[in-house]
Amino acid sequence: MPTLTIREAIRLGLDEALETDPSVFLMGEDIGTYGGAYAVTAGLLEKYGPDRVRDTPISEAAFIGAGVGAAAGGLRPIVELMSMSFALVGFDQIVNMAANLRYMSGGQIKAPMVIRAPTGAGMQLAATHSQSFETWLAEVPGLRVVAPSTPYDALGLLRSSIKEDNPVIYAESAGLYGASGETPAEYYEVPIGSAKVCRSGDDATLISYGHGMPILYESAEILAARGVSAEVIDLRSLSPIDTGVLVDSVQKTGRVLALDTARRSGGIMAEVTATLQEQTSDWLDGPVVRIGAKCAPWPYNREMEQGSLPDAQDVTGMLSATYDL
Amino acid sequence: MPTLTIREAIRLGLDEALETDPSVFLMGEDIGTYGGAYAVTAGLLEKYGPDRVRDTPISEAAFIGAGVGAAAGGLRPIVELMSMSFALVGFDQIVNMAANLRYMSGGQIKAPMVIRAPTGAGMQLAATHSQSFETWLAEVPGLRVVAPSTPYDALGLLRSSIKEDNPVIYAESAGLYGASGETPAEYYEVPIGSAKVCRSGDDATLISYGHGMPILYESAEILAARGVSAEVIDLRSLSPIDTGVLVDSVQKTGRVLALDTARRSGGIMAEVTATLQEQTSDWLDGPVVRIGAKCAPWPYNREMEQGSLPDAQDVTGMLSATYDL
Amino acid sequence: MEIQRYVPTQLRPARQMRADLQQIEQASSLDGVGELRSVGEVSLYGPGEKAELLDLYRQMYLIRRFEEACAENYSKGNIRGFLHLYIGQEAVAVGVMSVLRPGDYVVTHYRDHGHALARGVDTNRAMAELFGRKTGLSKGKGGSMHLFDASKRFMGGHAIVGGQLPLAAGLSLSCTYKGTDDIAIVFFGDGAVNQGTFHETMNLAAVWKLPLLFFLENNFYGMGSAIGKVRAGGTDFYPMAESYGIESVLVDGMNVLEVREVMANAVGKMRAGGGPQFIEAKTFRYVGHSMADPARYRDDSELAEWMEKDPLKTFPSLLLARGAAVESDLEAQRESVHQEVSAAVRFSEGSAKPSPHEIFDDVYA
Amino acid sequence: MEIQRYVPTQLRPARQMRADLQQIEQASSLDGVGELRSVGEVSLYGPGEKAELLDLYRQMYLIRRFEEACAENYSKGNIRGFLHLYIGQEAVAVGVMSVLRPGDYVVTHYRDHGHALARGVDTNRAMAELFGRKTGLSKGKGGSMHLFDASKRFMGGHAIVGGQLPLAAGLSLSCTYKGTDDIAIVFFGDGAVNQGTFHETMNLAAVWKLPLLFFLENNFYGMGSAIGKVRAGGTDFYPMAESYGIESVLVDGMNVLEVREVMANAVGKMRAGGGPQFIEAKTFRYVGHSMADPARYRDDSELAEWMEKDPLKTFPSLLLARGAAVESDLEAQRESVHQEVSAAVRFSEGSAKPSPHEIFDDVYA
Ligand SMILES: Cc1ncc(C[n+]2csc(CCOP(=O)(O)OP(=O)(O)O)c2C)c(N)n1
Ligand SMILES: Cc1ncc(C[n+]2csc(CCOP(=O)(O)OP(=O)(O)O)c2C)c(N)n1
Ligand SMILES: [Mg+2]
Ligand SMILES: [Mg+2]
Repeated sequence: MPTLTIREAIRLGLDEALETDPSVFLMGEDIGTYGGAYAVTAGLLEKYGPDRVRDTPISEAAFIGAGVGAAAGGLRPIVELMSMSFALVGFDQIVNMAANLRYMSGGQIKAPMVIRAPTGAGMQLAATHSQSFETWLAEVPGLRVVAPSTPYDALGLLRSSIKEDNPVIYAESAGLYGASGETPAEYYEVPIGSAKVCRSGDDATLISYGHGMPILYESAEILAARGVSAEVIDLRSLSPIDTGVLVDSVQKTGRVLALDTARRSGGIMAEVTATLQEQTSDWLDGPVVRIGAKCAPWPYNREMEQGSLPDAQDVTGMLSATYDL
Repeated sequence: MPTLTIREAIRLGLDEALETDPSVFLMGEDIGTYGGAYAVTAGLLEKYGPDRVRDTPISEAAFIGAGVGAAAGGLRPIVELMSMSFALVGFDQIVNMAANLRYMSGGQIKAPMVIRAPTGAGMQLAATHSQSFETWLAEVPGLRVVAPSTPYDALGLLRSSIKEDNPVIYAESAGLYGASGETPAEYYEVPIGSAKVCRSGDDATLISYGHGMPILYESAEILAARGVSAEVIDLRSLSPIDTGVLVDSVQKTGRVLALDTARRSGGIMAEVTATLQEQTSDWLDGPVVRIGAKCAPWPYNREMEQGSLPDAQDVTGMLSATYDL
Repeated sequence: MEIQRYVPTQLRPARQMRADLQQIEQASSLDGVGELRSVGEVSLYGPGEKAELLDLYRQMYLIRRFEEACAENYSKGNIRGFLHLYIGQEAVAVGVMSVLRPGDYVVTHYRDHGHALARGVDTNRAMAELFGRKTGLSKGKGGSMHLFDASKRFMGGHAIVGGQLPLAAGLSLSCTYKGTDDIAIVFFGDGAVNQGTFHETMNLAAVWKLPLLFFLENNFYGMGSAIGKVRAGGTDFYPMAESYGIESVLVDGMNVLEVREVMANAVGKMRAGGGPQFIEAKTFRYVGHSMADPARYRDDSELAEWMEKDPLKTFPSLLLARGAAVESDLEAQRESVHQEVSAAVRFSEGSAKPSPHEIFDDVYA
Repeated sequence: MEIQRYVPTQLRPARQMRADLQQIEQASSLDGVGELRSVGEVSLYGPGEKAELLDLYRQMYLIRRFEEACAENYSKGNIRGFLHLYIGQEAVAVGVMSVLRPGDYVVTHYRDHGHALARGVDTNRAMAELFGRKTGLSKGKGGSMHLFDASKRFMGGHAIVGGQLPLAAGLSLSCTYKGTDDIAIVFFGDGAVNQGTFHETMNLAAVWKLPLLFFLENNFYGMGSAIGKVRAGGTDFYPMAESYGIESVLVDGMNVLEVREVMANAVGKMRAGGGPQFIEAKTFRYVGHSMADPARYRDDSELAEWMEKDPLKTFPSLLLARGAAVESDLEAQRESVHQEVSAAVRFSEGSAKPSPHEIFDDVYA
């Protein structure tokens, strides 16, 4: 199996869609001539030309909304935002337009579009550039939200997202673009709404997504060394959440920890926690453990930023404290 | 004690602040000549003139940001949004500017401003006009968020909000403007961050805020008739949440239900649920019960809208189902 | 602040564009539009055109009567939420739509009944939507502010001021992307010009040469705010389009034939690949912003002045004066409209309400 | 798409505004600015002005050298995150700030080192911020994109394109609200013009007659996008200010004296209550958008053309030619700058890093 980075897997998915589906086109700031802020779209302008790989002005509201309109007009736009943090200037177009259009029209209109954006902290970009708004968008009915943590899922989820008839937020962990892994040469898809058990275990369930996954793998190793067998689950999809897989696991292990690399309070892991305590309370040995980043804006300084992010010590420490593991 | 509506209590608080603090001024769409979309500011332009009661263009991003700037320049602006739903077009200015300014400047700048906005569903305004984004804003470090449900709290919280040195989101339940209640003639404040036990009881804790409170009162009556004594708590402040009061109550009752009139998934009650299951799991007789609106965009049709909103039957039903009450 | 009043002589007379227009008509395909004539030449109608002119009257009258029925049913509690009436502005919607083809996309804001009806949306289903019924255009989910009829390419009805502009840009992009000469038109008000999306969309449309027609209905007020109070640079907006390299024109929004002519010109250029166009119509809403607004912020005399130009008076007078219709023609139209609107109300009253379990339908495709 | 190149003759020569300027100078209080002279008249300096001119040179040189040190320390890993250099644009910041008073507010975007230094922010603390140290202006929390010094009314350093414009409007409002004749100035790039906040803030400032100076640094590229590709209506932006009723002017951003003169004119009008002004400076960044950008999207020849106008070459030549300085004067400035920058690097290296528990400081007042 070929080994790809996440960046390459996404590029492959885009390339393939442009190649096979004439209704697919890309839009975004500097995705063409410049090749993309994170070089995801490098080479695609040369291959498909400026009608299908469209450099936009720095007008997120306008081009996100234009994406919705193009989708409503029968196309399948893929919109890149330079950062999930910049979604805010176009939030109305995502939340009020993309998400609500179908409902307000009584189901007459569909808007099959994908909004891709790098997300998360860890690169010292400070308060305005390190946020993870996919967790807010995951709460919005009408949207789908996915977030791959491996090249395999990146490609598989991108294929499903492009085929999906609803607007999809495709959140790319900025720190994981260079992560590599095997990716089958044969065509496959990863369905939206399916979590993945990445490592099975009996003693505790560890849940995260995106940039949180490497932390869970490291934690599972540490726990294994202590004789604790952890089941590691990648949500992959934040909307819908694959509650079934989570509940099954917790019913087996009786212990669960949900980790977010975005701030701890609110967000997707509050939802996961609230859901699990409700659906698995009879199986749980203690409260659901929720871990996340410190609740402050993101600082620039490296030590503070790293100090704000959760790590494997936090995971294993909290598990021992709560479940005596 | 004089009886006021919430609308009047807010107007009184604004009037008082304009009267006593020259650095206070109001900005917003149609708050002057028109008197405000919900008539909250009626009469204030006539009294204080156009420099202090400023009608703005329909440019939420610009005038929210201008509010932050004016606050950073030493004033105390109070910005009205016609609807919390319109916060979205200015979300970047709230989340990235108002909230982060102090942190990014290493504490050099403060931005004492209040953003007031009617919020919530129930008036048949459909998908784009019925949302409750205060629950998102409550997650943002750097902001304070309050939401009164009585005239007493409306005035007391408004006073605290105007005095507060941090940006405050002041969420006004659109359905409660006409609700009336006693308001002391003597000066008082309601501190930000303090929940209120509105009715004490021993068998179950019911938590909500804003428009959810009337539903809880009705539920408590129904429960009382059944011999179940419910403690009813109004969060009043969504950021910070007064966790202490909630935990104390749950430790006493062992049963808890958190109700939101915004959609059930995500939001502030996911956070409350996640926190309570963590901090009170040893006292709880079952999972925290979480109730909210149906997870769909808000429909226009009255029956559907009412069907989407939670009611006292949902509360009492869920309590019986979970705790056998 | 002094508010500049609209002075009719500021208009660039539509007739000056005649030469232009004829060229364009030859170059492009204005299907079903027929040869356009300006007001002064109405008497030169041919047999088909007489019916067309009468139809313009019928449509304007339909909108007026439909909305009067809306107001009535709002008072009765059959219609709720926010209801924004278009009364006074009918000549705009009717003039505009008479030029469009079925393949064109129409996008507008919450003051949308007039646009919907002029676009040919079913009267029954439009009214039923306002009543919140299952038979409504949006199955009762959208209400007055969110009328949609995808089969007519009528793409809403949008309630966030300025929010509809980017959507329309995307629709217009889909037209050129697919190689058609269809266009998109987006309506917005003088207040919406102050939203950032207006500016961003103007630039995007110009840079990408999108076939997007920006149609500003300048009715001098955004809710209770007179233009001069919230907008720098005077009460004329169309000159600012030039700073985006977008051709723009001002038209008398009370004159359905002028609107039609100016539209035909603009649309012709767009179909020929000329990129976006901007039209500003001066018009006036006779009633408050919404049913909650008694419109105390403006003078009765201002309203009275505008009502003298009421298209439902001036246009039929013109038709009579020029011999394009006789009184009984007009009366027949009115009669048929009354029946249509009454039928729509009855249809709506008689339609089932959606059942609560339908809340979850139409969230996802 | 053809990209229009900047042609110096398009400039409205600053000198044409001399008469204007003198009137204004009498009417308002340009504290500490002294009598302004245009390039051709530099030889007429008085004794105090010679020092002032030398100081302009020193400041431009300080910015250049400071940023070279930044680049160096970025390679060493002492500075991280996004680092945007101002090299090439120094004449703008220095010319602008020389006209401002301590009470004026300065707001800018992420390419902020030049503005900060020209505003007189402490070099040590600016560099320490880039190093993420506790002694940094923002205690290491802000980094390169978020320099702040409230004591100098230098209000950031903002990293969301266009986001700083409304903030500056509010600051300028606070000036008039308090009855002072202080002003606010906001810097932004050609790319930022495409954000809705630009448009909204222009209108707001004009409607409210705010003392807000919109200063556009048009360096022809927004990241990798040449203006012509993302902006309709040509490469000149200043004419569009007219559609908001805002007076605007174009200036050669490579000429510190012209910038200074144009600024003094605009600021004078603003202090006299004239409302907002708009200045567009044509300039060029010599390096990539950020350290990650090799700037492959533009020609070396384009860069070479601009470097011929490098203010760090042309301005000292002028001073020498006009007898305003001798070579040793310049050398002394350079020497002192080298020491200042080395000291700033040493200061930063020697400064403590913030401790992790400080994460929670400064979230709330
Ligand atoms: C972003 C946003 N802000 C405010 C509103 C509330 N609002 C609805 S319509 C309106 C006035 C719009 O005026 P204009 O664009 O002139 O259109 P008109 O109503 O005159 O047709 C306002 C302020 C809104 N719907 N969306
Ligand atoms: C809302 C938003 N979108 C995109 C970006 C990413 N970005 C940062 S700088 C920049 C280019 C800005 O160009 P310009 O305004 O011309 O300023 P210059 O960098 O040339 O000084 C872009 C696209 C951002 N920071 N914020
Ligand atoms: Mg209007
Ligand atoms: Mg630039």
